[in-house]
Amino acid sequence: MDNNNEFEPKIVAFVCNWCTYAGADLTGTSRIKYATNVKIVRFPCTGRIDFMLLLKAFAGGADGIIISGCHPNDCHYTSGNFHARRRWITFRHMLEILGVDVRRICFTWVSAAEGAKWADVVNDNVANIRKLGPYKEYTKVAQYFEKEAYNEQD
Amino acid sequence: MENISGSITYDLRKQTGIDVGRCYQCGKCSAGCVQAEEMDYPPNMIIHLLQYGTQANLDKVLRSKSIWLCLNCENCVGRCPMEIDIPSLMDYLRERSLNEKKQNKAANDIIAFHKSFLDSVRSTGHLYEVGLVADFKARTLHLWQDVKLVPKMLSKGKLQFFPEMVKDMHSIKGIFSKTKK
Amino acid sequence: MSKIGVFICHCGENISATVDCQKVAEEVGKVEGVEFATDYKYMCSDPGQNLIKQAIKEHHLTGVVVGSCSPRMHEPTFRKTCASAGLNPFMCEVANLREQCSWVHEKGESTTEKAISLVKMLVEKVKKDQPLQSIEVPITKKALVIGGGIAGIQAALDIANCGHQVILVEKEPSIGGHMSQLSETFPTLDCSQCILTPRMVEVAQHPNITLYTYAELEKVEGSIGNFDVTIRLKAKSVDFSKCTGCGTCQQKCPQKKIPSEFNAGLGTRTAIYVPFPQAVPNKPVIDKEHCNYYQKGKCKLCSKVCPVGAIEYDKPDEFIKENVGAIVVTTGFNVLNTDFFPEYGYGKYKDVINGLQFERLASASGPTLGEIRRPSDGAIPKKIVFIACCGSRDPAKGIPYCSKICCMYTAKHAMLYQHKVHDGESYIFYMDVRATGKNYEEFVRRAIEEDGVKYVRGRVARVYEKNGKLIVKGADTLLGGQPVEIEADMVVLATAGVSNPGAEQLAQKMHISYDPYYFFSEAHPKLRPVETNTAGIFLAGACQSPKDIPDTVSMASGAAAKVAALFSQKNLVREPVIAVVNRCAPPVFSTCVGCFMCETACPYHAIEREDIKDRKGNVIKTVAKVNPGLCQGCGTCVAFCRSKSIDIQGFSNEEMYSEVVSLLNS
Amino acid sequence: MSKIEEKAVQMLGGDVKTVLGYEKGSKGTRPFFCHTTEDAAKLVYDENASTNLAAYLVKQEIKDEGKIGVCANTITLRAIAQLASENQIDMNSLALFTVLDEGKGDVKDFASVDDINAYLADKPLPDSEKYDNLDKKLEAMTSEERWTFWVNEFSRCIKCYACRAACPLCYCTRCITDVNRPQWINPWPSPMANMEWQVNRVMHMTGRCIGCGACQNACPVGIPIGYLSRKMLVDMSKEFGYIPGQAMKDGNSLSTFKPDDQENFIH
Amino acid sequence: MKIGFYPGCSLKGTSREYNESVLALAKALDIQLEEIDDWNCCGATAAHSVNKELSLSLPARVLALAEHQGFKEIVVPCAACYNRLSTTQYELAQDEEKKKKVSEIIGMPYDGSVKILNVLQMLQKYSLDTIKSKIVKPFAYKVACYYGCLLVRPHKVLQFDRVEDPQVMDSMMSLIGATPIDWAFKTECCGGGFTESRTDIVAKLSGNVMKDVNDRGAEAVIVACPMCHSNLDMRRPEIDKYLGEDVKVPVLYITQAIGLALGIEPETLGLQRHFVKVNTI
Repeated sequence: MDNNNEFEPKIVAFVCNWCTYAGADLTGTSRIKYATNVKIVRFPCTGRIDFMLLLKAFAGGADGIIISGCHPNDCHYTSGNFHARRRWITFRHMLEILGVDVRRICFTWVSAAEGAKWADVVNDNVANIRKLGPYKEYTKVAQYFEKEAYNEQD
Repeated sequence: MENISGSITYDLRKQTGIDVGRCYQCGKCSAGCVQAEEMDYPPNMIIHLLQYGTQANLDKVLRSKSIWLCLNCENCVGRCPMEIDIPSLMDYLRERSLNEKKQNKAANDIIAFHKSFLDSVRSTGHLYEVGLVADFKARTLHLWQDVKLVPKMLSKGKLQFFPEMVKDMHSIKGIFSKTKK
Repeated sequence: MSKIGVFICHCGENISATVDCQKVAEEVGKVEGVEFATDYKYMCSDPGQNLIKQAIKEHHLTGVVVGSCSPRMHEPTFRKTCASAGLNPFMCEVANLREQCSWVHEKGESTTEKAISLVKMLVEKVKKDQPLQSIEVPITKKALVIGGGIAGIQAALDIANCGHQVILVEKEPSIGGHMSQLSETFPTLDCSQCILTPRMVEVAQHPNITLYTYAELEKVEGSIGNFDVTIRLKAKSVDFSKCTGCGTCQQKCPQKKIPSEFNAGLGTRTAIYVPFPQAVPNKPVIDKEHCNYYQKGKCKLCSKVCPVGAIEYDKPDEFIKENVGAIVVTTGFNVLNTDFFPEYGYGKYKDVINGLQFERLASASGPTLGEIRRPSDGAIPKKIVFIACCGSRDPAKGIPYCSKICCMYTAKHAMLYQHKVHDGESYIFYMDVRATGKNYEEFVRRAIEEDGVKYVRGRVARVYEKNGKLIVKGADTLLGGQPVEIEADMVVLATAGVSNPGAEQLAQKMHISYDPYYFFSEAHPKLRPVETNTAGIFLAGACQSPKDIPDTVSMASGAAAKVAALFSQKNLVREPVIAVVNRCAPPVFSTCVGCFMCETACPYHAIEREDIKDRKGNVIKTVAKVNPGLCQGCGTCVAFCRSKSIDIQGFSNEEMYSEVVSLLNS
Repeated sequence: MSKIEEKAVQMLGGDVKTVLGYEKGSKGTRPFFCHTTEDAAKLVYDENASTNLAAYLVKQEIKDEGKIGVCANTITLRAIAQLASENQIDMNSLALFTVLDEGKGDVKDFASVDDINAYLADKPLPDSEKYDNLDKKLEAMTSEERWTFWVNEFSRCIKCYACRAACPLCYCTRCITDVNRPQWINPWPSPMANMEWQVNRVMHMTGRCIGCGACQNACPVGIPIGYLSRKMLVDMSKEFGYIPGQAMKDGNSLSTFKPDDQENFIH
Repeated sequence: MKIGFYPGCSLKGTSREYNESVLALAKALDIQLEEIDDWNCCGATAAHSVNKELSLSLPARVLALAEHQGFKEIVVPCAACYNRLSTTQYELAQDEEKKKKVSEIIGMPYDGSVKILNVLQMLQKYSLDTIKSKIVKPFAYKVACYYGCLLVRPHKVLQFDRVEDPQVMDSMMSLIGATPIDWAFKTECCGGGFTESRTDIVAKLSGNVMKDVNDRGAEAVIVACPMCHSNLDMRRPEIDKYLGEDVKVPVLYITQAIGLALGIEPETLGLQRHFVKVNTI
């Protein structure tokens, strides 16, 4: 896995505290190994995940994003994941219209019992994003002028 | 050590996709095996020997009668709680036993039959039974076996004297040469 | 300017084996705003916690980040630590360096790198953290127990005896559960009903217990301390206030051939029935599927013969609402249906039965009054074979786990058989004998040594019938896997224990998690075995995994103790992770524009409308307000609010934003 | 006396202080606040009465005037219905009416959002054809091509927020662009910040946009932002099964859900 | 629609009566069978016993031929061939690498799209109802349906009937008026390919099968596999010797049994070729 000349994608995972975060903990307690590229940000619920955070992740140089929460009907908050699902249907369409590469966003459900599934999700994604390569198109636009502006600011 | 490449169990898994470590020795395979009595090691013991992952035990297996007595009737895998594919494992072990020239003497007839069978296919593309039987007898010197059978088969029109050849023998030859070990 | 302390835990070697903890501390130490950074072998240990307390005092820390195991494990621990050193507990964050880093990656640069950025991420979060105050909510001191088996009975009695009200709901017409079906119980062989029925009566008579039989949970709303539950009372077709339980209706009922659930199909019952003689309550209900009147529209014999006119046919199901502070789930288990094993001929051969059926044969209250007679012809089997692990430890056709109870009850079955059929021969095909309870191993040895039960180590391949005998083809792996063939008169399958049908739906109703086999999941496998991940809902008995009576009873008492502990508090202290609508100085008052779309987004109806009035009391504007008692902190409203006027404490926009930014910049 | 004048006079006679409608101006028909019965004669209503009057109705100073009569065109009706469902307009403080067949027909009153929706049921969204060409063009593009297209478009944006000002449904007390903790969107114009602003605007509009195209017409540099809102309006109403341009009762497409929403993209 | 036909070697030799009866039956039920041109041996037990690659390549060639000759489906009466072809198709579908390698070995493209049917599946699919209508002489016998190994196992590959206590043949026999008995050796092995090499084992295993048949008073054994047939029929002397009794129960191919019920001449069905005499009157 540690192939140096290979491109190591940056992937951010937005997960809910009750299912996927617990599931990812289970992956650990079961000692299942996966790639180091994915870093988890913990939310109370997928319903909490603001679409702007996804844009910010890409702008910040993320090559891929994983969004994961409880399976439908299993939401700790009854319906947070249903609201999230609506949001992603809408947002995904928005991005498609704008030509953002939606293949780089992986939506999935991973329950607290699916430690093994989490490992697969991560590894498949890393492999996937590796194929797609770094998300230059986005970061190029993000950095254009932004950087200078930052500097002016401080 | 199961994961160390080069280790026997690892190679087994790599070659056949079968992980003998999964077996917890319930014995259901042997219980249902019609050949278990004939075998020197019933199926569950074959697996158990392999679980050690030692060369000594692997040799025991490769030199055993069992691997040649297995009829591939698939009863074992059909009932195995861990779905360990013993029949394919047996195929692999037989092949390996031949390649390493470790086949059990008692299995000579069986091996001879397989060889004659394949020779027939190699030379005609079909199984030419008369030829097969003749060739088999020649190999094993069981000259008198089934002599009573032959006239009866003739009378029933079950024997066909001239082999029917595959037209494109070239491709058959190709298959044999390319898969030659 | 924030002064943050960073504490990296080695967790013995759990973390330090693959992560260079010292380097992590050094690297994070360089981050601006980090005042103090160190690593230590066991942060959660006493000296570890003192280390944190000291640092807080010496360096006047404004925030703390601990890099250790999952926050789901020790966040509360470390927050308490901070609190005791005078730092607001919610200024403490935990970076998950074990479950989500050291345990899932190989030793190496990239692993340590990841650890560093995870800690940095939380440092950025702490910078944005606000000191928060915990929330206090009143508790309704009344408990709901779902399932009237031995677990439910024990839990209900224990809670009731602490002086709290208990509602016990049972879906069958009587409480008692599987235990009431058992003959004698290992390892002491005392009669199951003799020890159970007194408890059943106690439940029925206890002043603090309200018993609803033939009832099911319909809906659960609210949360710990204040659940609103709806219970469906299935129509019994019999008015219990009138019924005297005289039993005339059952004698007269023309439908007599219905297989009795209580006798596991070996006996029969009528359509209007009491499941068994010792039932509590001892009054009949009508089983509509089999009742002539409900099916064909005529009969009504029972109402004709009922001396008190208690029969009421067209009464619909009722629904009642109850408010409870805690819920104990004790819905029990079931046995795997044996169609999974055509090779054993269950269902094809009458004399191949499962363990529960054998219990009924051996039970004095059973269809044979305790004599072991085979179902086909009532003959006493002279040779009997027990097959262990039938479905257990069998991922291919059954379930991969060990059902735990089979080894013991099979030994008991063989023993009972030998006691009842002195000239009989019994064989047990087994793989391993798991007899790990107190006096269990001794029990099994007794079966072998004193009662002469023959144990054969190996699994049975198939069972077939020939000349009135059941031919059992097995193997003895201790004889090198040689085939063993036994001509038996009866075969008993120790079928696996599985979750109840409908367990999944029930879990979803209560929002508790469950494992792949629909057993309910405990909050922590070792340290929180009777709690679920949903606060206020507890587990006991075989609904969590198959278990024997002693384990079930102790778990039930454990759950009851948890409930009692919860009820012993005046108020419930809750994490202040809730949404808040901002307020600001006039003339704006709040950036909320009052579109109230959040009302529809909120799963808990926690959004209220607040009129902002001027001095004269005229309404200036109406804005949203979150009811802290109802809000559970999912944050759906936050992500939805267009003007970002709602934010959620502990996962605020600023906190999440800076986490993401830091992750990518580091 | 025209039907509309009659109506206005009758209203002003009652509890209505002002009637908001249209009058003939030097350059075509323009909005007109009629306070007296004398002025009522000036009120006209025809196909040129295109201004969206709803924008006035959310202004506090107008609200303070008490009950107001409104002679609304279709787009105004759409806006009012949506605003009412979002608690921004109190239908009871309005005397809402229109004149059928572009001023030639009878006067029709509206008492509730339902009345309006019923009336709008068979009214298509205005000038759809305007977006068709662009739609075809973009549909034909690859994802990458679309990206470049929009980046170029947005690089022209000067962050004047005319789109926001023109939209009858952009009424937040504090727009997300003014939120600085955190600074979701950088204030200075730049391709990314501009795009982020539009993404927010359109996302905030989904399930609410009435497709009036005011944003499009307002943009001084002519970025086809109206296309974005319209495209989302049409596609999402198909996706979630509501009637485009009509107000949803209880919430909008983002604040509600169906348990069986499609999730073929979730693995 | 014409269906490909792969007789396999046995049907051309020792088991030609199976071939004859299959074709006769197909004709009677007007199912168009067309022999795959230039087919070769599937390699049977021998190949996969000693050379994995060979055991995949030989069947692969047959399947590839079928594809090129434009067959969507092929019928394979011999249970052994059926098993080998199916297994090959399954294994190659699992593993792209292997697939490439094999089609390189056989020197023609292989795609694996052909549907493989055994005789029972063919009858089920095309003529369950027609059979019923065409019965002239119900096959009113007590029969033991013998499936053997290769027809039903491994289930994950063949996906045909139930592994334990299968029913397809039984239901077909009852359809033509026979009474299938419930017996214990339906799917036990007859000794398969050992007929020459270890006749002793065949005698024993087939012996156990025939004993149960006999004990339960069946009047005929119904099979769908040439190996089972020759072991139970041709090896009867050895079987009788092993059992120490003369078992007279004849062994019929299912196609023969159905053929008789449809009134096809015994000779056309090749009944005269059996070693154990079949009384059809």
